[in-house]
Amino acid sequence: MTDPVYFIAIPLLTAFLLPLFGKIYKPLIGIIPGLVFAFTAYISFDLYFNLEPGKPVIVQMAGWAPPWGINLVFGEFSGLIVSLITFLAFLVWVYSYNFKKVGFDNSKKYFTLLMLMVAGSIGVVLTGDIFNMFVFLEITAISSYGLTAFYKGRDSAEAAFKFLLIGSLSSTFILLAILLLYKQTGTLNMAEIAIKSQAIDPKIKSIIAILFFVGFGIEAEMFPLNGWVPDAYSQAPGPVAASFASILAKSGIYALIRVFYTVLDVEGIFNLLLTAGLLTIIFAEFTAMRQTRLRRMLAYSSIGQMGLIMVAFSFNTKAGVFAGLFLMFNHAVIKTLLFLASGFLTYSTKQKKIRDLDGFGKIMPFTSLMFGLGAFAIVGLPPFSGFWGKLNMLTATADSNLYLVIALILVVAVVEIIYYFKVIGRLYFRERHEDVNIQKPTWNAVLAMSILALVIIGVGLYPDFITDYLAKATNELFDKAGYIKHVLPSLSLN
Amino acid sequence: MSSLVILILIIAGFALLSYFGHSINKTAGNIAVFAAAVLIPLYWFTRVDFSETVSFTISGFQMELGYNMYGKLFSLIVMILSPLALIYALGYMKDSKRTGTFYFSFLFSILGMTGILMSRDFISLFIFWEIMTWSSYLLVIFLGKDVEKTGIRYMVFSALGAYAMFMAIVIIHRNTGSMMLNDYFNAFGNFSTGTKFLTGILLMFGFALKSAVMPVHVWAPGAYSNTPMAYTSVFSGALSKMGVYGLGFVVINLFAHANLHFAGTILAWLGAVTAVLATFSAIFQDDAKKLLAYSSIAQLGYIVTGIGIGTELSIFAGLYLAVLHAAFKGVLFMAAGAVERQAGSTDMTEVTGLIRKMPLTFFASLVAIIALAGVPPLGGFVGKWMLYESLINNGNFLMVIMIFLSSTAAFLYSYKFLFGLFLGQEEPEFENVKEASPLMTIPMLLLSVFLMITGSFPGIVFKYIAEGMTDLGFHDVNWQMSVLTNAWGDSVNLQHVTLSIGVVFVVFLIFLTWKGYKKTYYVSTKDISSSGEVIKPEDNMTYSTDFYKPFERVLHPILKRKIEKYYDEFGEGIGALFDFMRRIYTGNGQTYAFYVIVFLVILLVFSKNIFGY
Amino acid sequence: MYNDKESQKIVDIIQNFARKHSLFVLAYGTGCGAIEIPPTMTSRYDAERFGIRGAATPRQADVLLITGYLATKTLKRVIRVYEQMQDPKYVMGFGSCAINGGMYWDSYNTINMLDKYIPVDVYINGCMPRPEAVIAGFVKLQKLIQEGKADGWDRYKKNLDEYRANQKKIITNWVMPDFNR
Amino acid sequence: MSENILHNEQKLLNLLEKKFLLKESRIIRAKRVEVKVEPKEVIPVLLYAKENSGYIHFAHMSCVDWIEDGEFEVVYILWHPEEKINLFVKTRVPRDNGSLPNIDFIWRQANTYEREIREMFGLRFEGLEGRKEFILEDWNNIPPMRRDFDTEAYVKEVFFHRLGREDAKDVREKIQERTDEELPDFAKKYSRD
Amino acid sequence: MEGIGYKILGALLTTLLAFTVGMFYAGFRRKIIARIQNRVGPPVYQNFLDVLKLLSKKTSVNHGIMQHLAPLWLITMSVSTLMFIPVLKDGLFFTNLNFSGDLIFLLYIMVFGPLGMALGAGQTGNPNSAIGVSRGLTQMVGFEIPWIMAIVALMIQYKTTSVTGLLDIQSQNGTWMMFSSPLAFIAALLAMPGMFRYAPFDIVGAPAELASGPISEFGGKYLSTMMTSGSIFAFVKLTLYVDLFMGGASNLIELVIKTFALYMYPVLWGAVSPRFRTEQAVRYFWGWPLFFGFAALIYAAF
Repeated sequence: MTDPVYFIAIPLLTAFLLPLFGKIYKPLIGIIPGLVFAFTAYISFDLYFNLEPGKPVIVQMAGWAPPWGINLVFGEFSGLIVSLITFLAFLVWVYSYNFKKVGFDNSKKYFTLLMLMVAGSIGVVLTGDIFNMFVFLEITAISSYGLTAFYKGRDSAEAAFKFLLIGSLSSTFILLAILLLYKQTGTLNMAEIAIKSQAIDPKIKSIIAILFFVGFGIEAEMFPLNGWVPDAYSQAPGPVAASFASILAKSGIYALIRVFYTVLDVEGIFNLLLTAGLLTIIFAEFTAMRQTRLRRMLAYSSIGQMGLIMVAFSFNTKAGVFAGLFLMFNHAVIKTLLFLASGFLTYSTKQKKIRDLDGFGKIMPFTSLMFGLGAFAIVGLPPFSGFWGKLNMLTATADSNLYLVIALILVVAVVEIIYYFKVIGRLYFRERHEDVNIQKPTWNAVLAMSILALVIIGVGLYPDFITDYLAKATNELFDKAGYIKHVLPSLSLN
Repeated sequence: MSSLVILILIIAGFALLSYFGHSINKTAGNIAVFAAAVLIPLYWFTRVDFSETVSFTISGFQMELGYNMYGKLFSLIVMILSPLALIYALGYMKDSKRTGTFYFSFLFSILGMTGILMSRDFISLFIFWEIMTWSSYLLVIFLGKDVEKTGIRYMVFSALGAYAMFMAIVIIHRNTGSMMLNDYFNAFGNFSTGTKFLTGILLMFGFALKSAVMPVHVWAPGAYSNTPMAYTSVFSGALSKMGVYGLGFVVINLFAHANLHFAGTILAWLGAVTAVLATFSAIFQDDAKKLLAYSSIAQLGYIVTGIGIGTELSIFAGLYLAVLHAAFKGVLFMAAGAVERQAGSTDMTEVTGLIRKMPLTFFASLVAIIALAGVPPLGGFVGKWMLYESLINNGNFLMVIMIFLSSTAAFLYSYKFLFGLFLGQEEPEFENVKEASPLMTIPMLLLSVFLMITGSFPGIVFKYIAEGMTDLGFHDVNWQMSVLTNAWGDSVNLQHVTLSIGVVFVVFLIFLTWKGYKKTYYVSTKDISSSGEVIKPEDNMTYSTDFYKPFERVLHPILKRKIEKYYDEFGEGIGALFDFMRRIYTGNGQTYAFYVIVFLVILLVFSKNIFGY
Repeated sequence: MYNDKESQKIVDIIQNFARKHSLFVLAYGTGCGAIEIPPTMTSRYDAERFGIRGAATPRQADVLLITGYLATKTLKRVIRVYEQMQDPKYVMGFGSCAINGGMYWDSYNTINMLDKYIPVDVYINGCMPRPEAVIAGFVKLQKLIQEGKADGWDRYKKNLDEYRANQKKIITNWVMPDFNR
Repeated sequence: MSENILHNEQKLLNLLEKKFLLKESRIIRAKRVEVKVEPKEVIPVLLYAKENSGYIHFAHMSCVDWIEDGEFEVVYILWHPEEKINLFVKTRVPRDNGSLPNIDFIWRQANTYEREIREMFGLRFEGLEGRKEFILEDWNNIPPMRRDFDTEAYVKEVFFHRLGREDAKDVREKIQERTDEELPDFAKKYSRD
Repeated sequence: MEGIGYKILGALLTTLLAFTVGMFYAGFRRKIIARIQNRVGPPVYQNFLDVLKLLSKKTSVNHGIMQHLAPLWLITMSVSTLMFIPVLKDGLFFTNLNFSGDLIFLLYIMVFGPLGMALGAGQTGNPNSAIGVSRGLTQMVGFEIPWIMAIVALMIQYKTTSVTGLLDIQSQNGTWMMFSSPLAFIAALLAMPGMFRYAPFDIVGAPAELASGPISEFGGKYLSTMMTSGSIFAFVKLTLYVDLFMGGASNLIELVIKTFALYMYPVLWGAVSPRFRTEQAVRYFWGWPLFFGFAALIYAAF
């Protein structure tokens, strides 16, 4: 069995060594990250599929046993997310391997930052130590700032600055919360905190919860903390935006879930999450409808999806978590596809406006088809995977007796349909403008998008490909005692 | 493998085959389409086992496919109309671009409809419903720029309907723990009143929307008239019937059997109002396609009324009208398409006098219009008769009056359609117009023959309807081949009618033709008595603008309030609201940071309320 | 039997009886004679008692009344109307203008002899003829019909070339639908 | 007729004389003013009369064929509805190839008169639109209102004549015979002089 | 099948009767209007002469097949409708095919003719015809509504939808519908002049405006067929009214008296009326007649 520590160690290491490899032989800059991502993906899948039910793989760093040492927990829940992240990271690499043609030159920087971000995200997901989680989150965040500012333009810098501003607030809050937590419990190990948190004064616990909520909420694109998102998504390169949606946001929501489901025991937070999630959905989707730029529209749509995921997780039921995981999977896959496709669609247009895309269906048939497919999937039309996510989500909502929430989600879905189908209408059923020069997708981009599309259609036609894993992950998340037992065999929940 | 699954796979396969065939070259694609048009119904009629069921579990939801007789009735519509429309499309779309997309969407919408009718659970019903919706959406926006608004409107309203159903479905799942239709029907009686209404009304809304009932009909005129006519015949003829199909089992299986008749009554009223107002709108259209679109809405209004009343005869009438409507509206949309293709326009103020240029199309339209108007001795009369009698027997006198007003006013637009396109003066502009190709005329003529036969022998349709109604809980429905009987025992013998009309007609035809045969001259339509003025060939004297102006003046108080306007205003209001919301994202980093802080402070301040310590 | 001469005669008598007692009149109201038609039809003179009633269009009419002078421009329309009428059809010319041009005899745009252009069965003289004269004209026409002498329509067909030549002398730009003989 | 009575007429005349180069101008009698202008002055004069002097009503327009002078005289008659004055604007153009400006942008109804004059006299109006054929159909002789058009010859040639009125006198001769006669009393009452 | 011969004979006789009576009624109408206008008027048999004359026209003109068929639709409609209306309550010849007669059916078959006629008129290309058709159809929407209200009121009140059934009920009760359902009768009566298209509802033909409207281009044999059909149809309408509201008739004399009395009502109204405009006509029908129709329906239903 492979050691999960490689997930973090190898990308981190390679990230810093990449300039060196570049010095040796230039194409290595493109190839090495691919190898790393492929390797991480391989080992994550290897680990995940060989996981014994109910028995997470636990690694103790530097030989210290928890609660004193830092540990990594590769369970059914975290394993699933890590597999997803590594898989998508690999696809992002496939997409951007040939990036000179895609239009950005500074490959060293790009791959270094990307690998750092992936490593950080994996770290966030795997770690069993709350301070460690903070550290990884910082790695992720800082590399994201860099990626946002990648184009070095004025707008990119501004976006990155906004991201930095808000991100640092996030870090502050999380750090503050961790400090408070440490003060109260005297430990940083999540399992131990989970045991001890019941004893914390509810007032302080609530403050900790709020600080965590706001801190992780920023990463998870929660309303009204998501001001950075549209700018960052629209200014970053296409594959980066894709990885933001699929990797960064996922690690944020993972942290949120992990903290509130496992570590802290605060009931009220779920209502808060529900409210915040609903507000996120409403504001994001309605704002998305009035956008004129494709990327910004996708960004807001992404926020909306994150809101939906939050709502799903806020039910605190197995069905809800299952639906939330399904939605996470959908969002990661489909949004990645949409961002990747939009990368080529908006490649040549300066303004990146939606109206510049008139008639692209004829000149860029594959990319447009992929975009259309992604749009169909994300609004939840069968037979694509988005439908099953929505179905599970709504049944979970109904099981929680929240009929009004169903109505709201569906109304918002109508709004989603409006803006996505407007784009499709433009792509396929308008005459194209004169003098558009287009960038045909490179073969590797086609490959990446095709794989994503196949996943979408495959899951859409037969969702049972993934439902088992999702169900297992759900069970694991709810099995708090099991988590503690595995991480800290010595202790047990009273 | 089950024949049902094979049927689905065949249709999907043909859809892909047509798409890729057309991307190779036109002939290959057309052969694939033709094969689809022949083989799909062939398979359906010969190989499909209607007693078969397939069940499987996906994602924890049990699903089941299988025909019942009620679904089979509607499948019959789909399986007869769609192939004819496909064959028609081969002629109609001959010179179009992107035919691959067209046939792909076309066949996928057939797949959707076929799937809906064999679904026994809500999940597969919804899946197929959505497939049908998006494939038809692709066809609605097929013609491009001008129809973008129509397309969005169609999609939005379809989505509203579909999501209403979706909501009902999840609520049903929450209450029964099952997605099967039958479980729902059986459990319905045990639901709390709120759940009963919520699920029932939501389902009804979803289905009613597809059948274009009044307040939510606004998607229909644009969608029907802007879609390529080859598809509109299916769109209006078969696809809208999916709503009727759903309404049938919701209204009858749920409400009527739970003794909640008023839901059906409300639906029937909505249907009647739809019929009247849509008819009025149809009268004043200048575009033949728009006219037919509104007429479709009106006709669906009759059907919905019939279903909504919920008596044996009224449902029978509703279902019969559903079948007939598919046939005659199929013909009419095809005819409009043929005119559009051959003469270049369907604007009734421009196109005139095509009767001698396109006699077959005219004949088919004439038959269809007579059937539509419900004039004996063609099939439409049978449906109208049953509908009236059922309403009268039921004592719904106001509804009778509304339906009658609607169908009397329907003569106005029926006539306008024929007059506007085919009659009137023959213009030099249309001198070179030719009859449409046989690929287009043969489907029309086949359907019109069907309409003529049903005038005397409606029993051939009754048979399937009576079978289908057993699934709605009406066993032993009485029907005869050509005698109509109402609940009070009054009857009409259609054979007598046809015979009487036929004999008189033939006798006088012979007399009129034989009398002075050699001295009967044909003159051109420019040779009219116009106070001796010689009409120049380029002068068009046909009266076609503001054709029903006096009637418009009478109806002005009703017509000036357009429901679309309210929707548009609502949409604008929402848009303004969205714009207001958008302002929250100012694009300013400080503001965002400020939001974060404020949010934190608010949470901290209200933490007691949130966490309740 | 229908072709049999004797029976044809009987049929003719019956048909002519019907024709003479049912005259649908198309008044081509040129000139001042048009004003004489209303009194003829209304209660004082009541032409309806002879079975005379107005017809609105030439397709239904039997008698064409030319009630006064004919301008060259109008002649074209009159010919058109006449040719649109169904056989058998009769023409009555009113007043001196129709007979010989009357006071307009030397006008460059008024024809002088109506019967050169279309066959006239009965002329009524006067300037203008009073309703009594009009009715007298109708009675004369009825008599001619019964006798089978009101055969202007037949003459027109037989001598169409001659009529056409006269007509074309005035109507230089001849664009008219064909006349069915 | 005193100055005072013709005050309005004189005022108009003064104005026009000051403003335009008039060939001739006079007050015919009370309420009637006549000016003669060059063809190119027609539009300014009419416009001035309409816009500045209140002659808003275009009463009539006619043409006289002065075959002896080789000229057409076109008369525009305007009407002041408040002061009740008729203004006659006369202009002369050569018979052959003469042309006048089109004035139907000033008064739309002038269009009808112009078309009639164009058809009946063959006088050209610059920029006049509308179908060529107005009253006469298929006319390919010289315009019938020109005095060199011989009506009698035309009629004799084109129309048939019923026998029996060969001795009918020309109406014009009859009128000529009558000119020397004294007017009857009742007619004198309506005479202008 | 033994009665089939009688049936056919009866049908022929009925048609002949309807034709004769209708023609004489039209003649009477002209005579009466003439007398009202202080004229002598044409002889009563004038319409026969008109039809005969039109039939003996030597030539006919049509603009196409629909115009050729137009009079056919009309006469088919008139005669077929006649076949399904009991002219006399019982008896061998004049009961016709009423066993399959049904009011809804009658209402619909009565539209068959005008619609076909309208198609024929449309094909002529004459604008007057099209305007006439437009007016006629509009007016039809106007008068059909109170008329159907009256009929539905009867049907709901007496729980039968066939003419024979209503006749039987009148015989059993010994009273006429015009007394037992006066509101329905008033509504039907107010709608009746529209059906006859006499003044003030002669907006379809409108001689001075439209040059006889839809029939502008019809002459000769076509027009004669139309006149025949018109006279038969007038009889049909009158008989239907008599059957529905005046207890039917058991012999021909009774029938003639009743129908003639009824016929005088639109004729006399027309004789002294100018013409409505189309929208005025529709507004008229949707005014008081509609009110009485509603009243009749409410009376019938409760």
